[in-house]
Amino acid sequence: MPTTRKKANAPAPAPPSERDPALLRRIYETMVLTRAVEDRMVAMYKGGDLLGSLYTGHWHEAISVGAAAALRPDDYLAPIHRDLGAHLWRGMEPWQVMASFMGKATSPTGGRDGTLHYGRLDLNIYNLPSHIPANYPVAIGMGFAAKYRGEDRVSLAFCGDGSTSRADWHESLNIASVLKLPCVFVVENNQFAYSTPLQLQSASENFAIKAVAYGMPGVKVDGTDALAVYDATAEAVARARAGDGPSLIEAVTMRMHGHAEHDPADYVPREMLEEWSKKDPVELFERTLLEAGVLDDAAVKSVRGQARQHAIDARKKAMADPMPDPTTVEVGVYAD
Amino acid sequence: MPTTRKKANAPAPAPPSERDPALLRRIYETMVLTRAVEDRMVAMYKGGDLLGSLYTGHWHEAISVGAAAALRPDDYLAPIHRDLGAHLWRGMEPWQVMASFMGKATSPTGGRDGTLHYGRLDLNIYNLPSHIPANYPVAIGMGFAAKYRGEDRVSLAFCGDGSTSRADWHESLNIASVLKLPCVFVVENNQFAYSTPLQLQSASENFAIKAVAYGMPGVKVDGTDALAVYDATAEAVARARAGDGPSLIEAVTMRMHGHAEHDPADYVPREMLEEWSKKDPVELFERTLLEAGVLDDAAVKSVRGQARQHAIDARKKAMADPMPDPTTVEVGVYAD
Amino acid sequence: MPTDNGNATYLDAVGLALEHEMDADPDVFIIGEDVGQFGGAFKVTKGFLEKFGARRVVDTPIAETGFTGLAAGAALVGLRPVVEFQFADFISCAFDPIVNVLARHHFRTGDPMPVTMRAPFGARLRAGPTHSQSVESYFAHVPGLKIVMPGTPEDAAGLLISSIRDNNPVLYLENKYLYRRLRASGPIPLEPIPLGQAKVVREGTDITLVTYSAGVSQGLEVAAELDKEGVSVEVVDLRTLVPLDVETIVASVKKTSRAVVLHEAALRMGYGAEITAVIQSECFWHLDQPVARIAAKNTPTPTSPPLEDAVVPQPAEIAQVLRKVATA
Amino acid sequence: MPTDNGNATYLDAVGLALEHEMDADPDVFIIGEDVGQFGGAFKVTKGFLEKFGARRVVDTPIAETGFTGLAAGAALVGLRPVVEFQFADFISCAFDPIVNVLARHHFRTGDPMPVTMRAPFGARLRAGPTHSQSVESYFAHVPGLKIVMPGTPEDAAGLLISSIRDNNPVLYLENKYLYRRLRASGPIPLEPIPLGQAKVVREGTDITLVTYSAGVSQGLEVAAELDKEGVSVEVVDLRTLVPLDVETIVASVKKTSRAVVLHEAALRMGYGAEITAVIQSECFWHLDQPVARIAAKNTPTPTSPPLEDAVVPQPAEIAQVLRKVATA
Ligand SMILES: Cc1ncc(C[n+]2csc(CCOP(=O)(O)OP(=O)(O)O)c2C)c(N)n1
Ligand SMILES: Cc1ncc(C[n+]2csc(CCOP(=O)(O)OP(=O)(O)O)c2C)c(N)n1
Ligand SMILES: [Mg+2]
Ligand SMILES: [Mg+2]
Repeated sequence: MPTTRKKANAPAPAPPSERDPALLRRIYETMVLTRAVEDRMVAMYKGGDLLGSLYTGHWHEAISVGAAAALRPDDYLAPIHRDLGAHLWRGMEPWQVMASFMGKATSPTGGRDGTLHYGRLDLNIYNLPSHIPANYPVAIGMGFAAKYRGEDRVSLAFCGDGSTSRADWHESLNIASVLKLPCVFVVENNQFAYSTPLQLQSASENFAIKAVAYGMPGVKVDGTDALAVYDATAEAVARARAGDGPSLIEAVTMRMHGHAEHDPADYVPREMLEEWSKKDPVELFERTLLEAGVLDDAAVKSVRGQARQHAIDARKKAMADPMPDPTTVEVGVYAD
Repeated sequence: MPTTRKKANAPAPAPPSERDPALLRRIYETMVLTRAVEDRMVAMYKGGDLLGSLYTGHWHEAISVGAAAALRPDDYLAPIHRDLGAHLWRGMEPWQVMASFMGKATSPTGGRDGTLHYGRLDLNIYNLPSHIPANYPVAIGMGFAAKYRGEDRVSLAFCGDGSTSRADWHESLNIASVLKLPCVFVVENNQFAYSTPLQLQSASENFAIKAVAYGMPGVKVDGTDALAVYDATAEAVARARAGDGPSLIEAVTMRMHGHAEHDPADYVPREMLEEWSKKDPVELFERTLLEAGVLDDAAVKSVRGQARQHAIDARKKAMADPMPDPTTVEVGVYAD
Repeated sequence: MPTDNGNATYLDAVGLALEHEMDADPDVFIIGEDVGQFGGAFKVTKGFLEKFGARRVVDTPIAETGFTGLAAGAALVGLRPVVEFQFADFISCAFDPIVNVLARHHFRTGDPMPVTMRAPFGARLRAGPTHSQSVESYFAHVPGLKIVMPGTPEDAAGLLISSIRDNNPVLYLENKYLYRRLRASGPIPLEPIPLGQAKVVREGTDITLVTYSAGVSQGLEVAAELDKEGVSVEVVDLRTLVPLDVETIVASVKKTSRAVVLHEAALRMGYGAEITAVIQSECFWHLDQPVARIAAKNTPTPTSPPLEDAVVPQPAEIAQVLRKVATA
Repeated sequence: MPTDNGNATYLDAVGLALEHEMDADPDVFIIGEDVGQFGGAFKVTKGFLEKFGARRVVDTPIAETGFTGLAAGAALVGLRPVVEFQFADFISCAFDPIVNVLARHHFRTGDPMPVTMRAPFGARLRAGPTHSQSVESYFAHVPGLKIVMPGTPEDAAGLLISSIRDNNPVLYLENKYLYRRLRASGPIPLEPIPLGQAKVVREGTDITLVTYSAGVSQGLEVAAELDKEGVSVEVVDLRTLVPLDVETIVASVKKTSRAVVLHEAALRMGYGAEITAVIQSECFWHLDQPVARIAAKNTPTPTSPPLEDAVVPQPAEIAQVLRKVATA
């Protein structure tokens, strides 16, 4: 199986101590902020601040931040509803995300769309519709444009395990590989698709191995390990930039909350949650950096404190922001 | 790569001399008839007898007949535009096929549909629309019904190499494998999809290997060898009947005519056609049976003669048949 | 399982009818995403897995094209699939098999195609542009499909029973805003209600309101208000869009001489266009005023409350249009 | 490459306009099945690969969902993709991205989405139920999409240029029956023709025929015949269905007081429904007769000539309806 072979051949990853501490710090800070903002939004959901339901990415932080960190700011990103971390890495403001879940005029869509639909093209991020994984064909199109223009930009698309069953996923990987597009496809395997467990979703050995059907490399990594995700993405990105075509990455984690906050998820075996609760990506990375001496307890304390305060301030602003003006709702159905 | 491994482990196929001569004879006769009918229809196309274009299956005879022969009459079949042989094996009358290409009232659809759309459900054959491979989801549905009812019927679907790029193909193989449906998927790799060569269609090593993405066995066979196709299909059918789920078979051949008769196919390298012209599946199988003593020259002569006459008589009848009555065209849009 | 306590919701009614048909016919099964253990996104099939087992309550991968085509194949060989789309918005992913496989097959071949497609649709839940669509107009042009859109719990049950027993592909659209807001008065009769029969749900003399789905309860409330002003509104609930009960519409409009069509879908090429075209052709000489259409604005459905409320028809607008046309 | 010899066909006109825009703007590219070496199923892009290279003339695998979404992504970051569907029937496989990605994106985000989708559609070629569809009604309800359906070689060129330059997703539907049957009189002006402007292609006084695409030449022929009988028909060519040029339609109908709508698509929820609804609402007090709709029967398009001819509108039927409405 190419995927295991591939992993076997891969060089041992550089120890944290030998990596750029500024980068490690920024990855850590973004993961902490992601967690703080989502925890705050869960409270807001329970408190009735939000319009509809809330999708969170608990235990996806190492994937969304680790992968985004391996890209350049001008690379294209097509995240999903678990990837707040990738948005924050790119500079999305937490209050904008909250404003989106509240339908405020200040949300990136001005309240026309809402909830998880807040991607900002000015940050080279695609704002996806509900249909999954509609961001896949769009992502290969952004990669196509980069290649068309002779730029060395790369396009990275996330999706979930369940999304691999769909038309968009298959047709996108096939086209991208045939046209050798500079794309990276990341499957966030969090064990469930809404209530559907893996064995009702796919009969393949894993998701990485599906790369064989498209003649591209596929690799499976620990999605709770930010550096493992970073390294796998960096390798795939280098390949894409060099003009060698797309790669598939399966990052394995667990969906620790319901599909969305309205979902008690009692279909998830309790033992499974207990097992995975020991693998909190934020804590794991924090420990790694403490052990590597990149962080000390004081630094951890201040990062966590700042993140908490940032989330509180973001809520204040979002709450205070106005709702949109309905009189212009018919404007802008068509572009000039 | 599982597919080669699989072939390596497979037992050596039984020599023709050790097989049921009646079965071999019937396969041969059906392949010869298929060729005779299609050659006749090519003449009809050139002579202006037909309504639109004509799709033929030259060099697909060993696949369509070999695979169909490995099924029971009550197994479900979902053929495509290269599979006249499968229809004839099931008992479709050549004149009905000609009537379909002429829009006659006597075609299986009464002239409502035409050309290649002549499948008869009374022969457990699905009549597909133009969209490829729309027969794939339908085929898994027929397999689903068999399993639902506890019957040991199998459902077999054909498609071309180009059809593997589409939504229907991916979603069908994935669902069939997850639900362990009694299905056999046959990809007729004839090197082209209309004008599109393989390397612009898929970047995978071959088509059989795509089975890995669905966790099902995949095998690649010589599509010009009727017995190789028969054996691979028989193995897949046995697996499906036993409740062990679907399999994928790639049968390699060449599209010796244009996509349809209107297409001069000057995009096909001449050398390629010359190479493949040496691998006429009908002649190859004829030689095999002569060498095995299953046939002698007299038998060959009479089989070929009868097929020729059958095609001539079929044309006579189809030509003489009436066009449909337009007065009832609005009847039957809805079933009672 | 849903139980009929005498005031079942619209949601309960759908579940009760589905259970009834699965009890009655072993060839009926339900297939879709998360319909099993989870009981469906809106809980219509809650308890079905326990009662009927995984053979007849089939969870699928996320593959709308694939499982809709699967249903077609199963129906062709004698089963009666009921397909659940998690949200009607996602039926777009099955547009191809619905239009080219399910809808055309009987005309092409004479084979029956008994597939019922259930989909929760509609706005007013702040769910935004890709979770709030009214999808009937995507399909109403397609020959071979039937389209059913109940506006009451009683009709939801009776029409689902008929849809499942019908030998054609039926698009059965459930207004998810009504799911827990509408309740039956009394036990739900689990009897088939024939497809293609509209119903005069309120008699009136001044003007005819032709509507369906959520428009029915909405229209009845407004009609009651207008009655106090002395405007007598007759409300016609189409119940089935295809086939369309032209007779009932025409009879009402010939009586009142004025007509307004109401739906939640966007105006342009909403089904109101077809209804209006039919009325003006069949009742031209009886009409005292042009037929008016009340519909959502020609925009996607926005998420934010003030925006969504500005796009989707509100009672005040409905009352105003009815008043204007009735008294002009 | 197509050359303008002074009597270019409808097909040549499409190719000339596409080449013109690819010459003018390096961000314009064509993508689809067999558009390269083969030059497309109908040969619209014959010679394009040689002239523009594989970078801008992109052959794709058979994957309508995928390459339509690809076009959306490329457009979002500044390119101007022209997507070719081999037959309009296959656009059903891209319905989801067209409706949920391309059409809604600008309203949701404010980003432009300049994608032109070319598709050969229509009947009368004995191609049967899944190779002859008129697809405009599948999309006309969808906010955010423009729909262009030229009826002459000149319009085919000018409207394609405008479609490619438009910052919105445009569905540009080519009537394949006209490809080699219609010829321009004189060289084709390669100038943009604004979208959303209908054109009175024949002046008349007794009745207005509102039509588009193949209905234009068909209608003009019939109008010429009726003229001999003393029936003066004004023919309005919509050219663009969305946005709809209501003014031109209304002005004509107010002048003639009678209107007939003609299209090749099936009657129920054909675009004639919307046009009829608009006319009866805008011109109610001017109408001497109800608006009549001439359209295909509500069946799939059959293959066999006698059946297809019975389903698709024929000149005799068109003449008869115009005569009846004009003289009633
Ligand atoms: C085409 C389509 N079908 C169904 C849905 C409803 N839906 C939303 S998310 C989801 C599960 C997605 O699972 P997965 O891809 O694993 O992502 P996860 O939510 O687990 O991160 C489903 C079924 C959808 N959004 N789009
Ligand atoms: C969804 C869809 N897109 C495009 C077409 C047009 N088309 C018909 S056959 C064909 C090529 C099919 O190639 P392949 O699957 O290899 O089968 P082959 O004809 O080579 O046997 C194409 C593109 C179609 N029928 N359906
Ligand atoms: Mg998941
Ligand atoms: Mg092929």
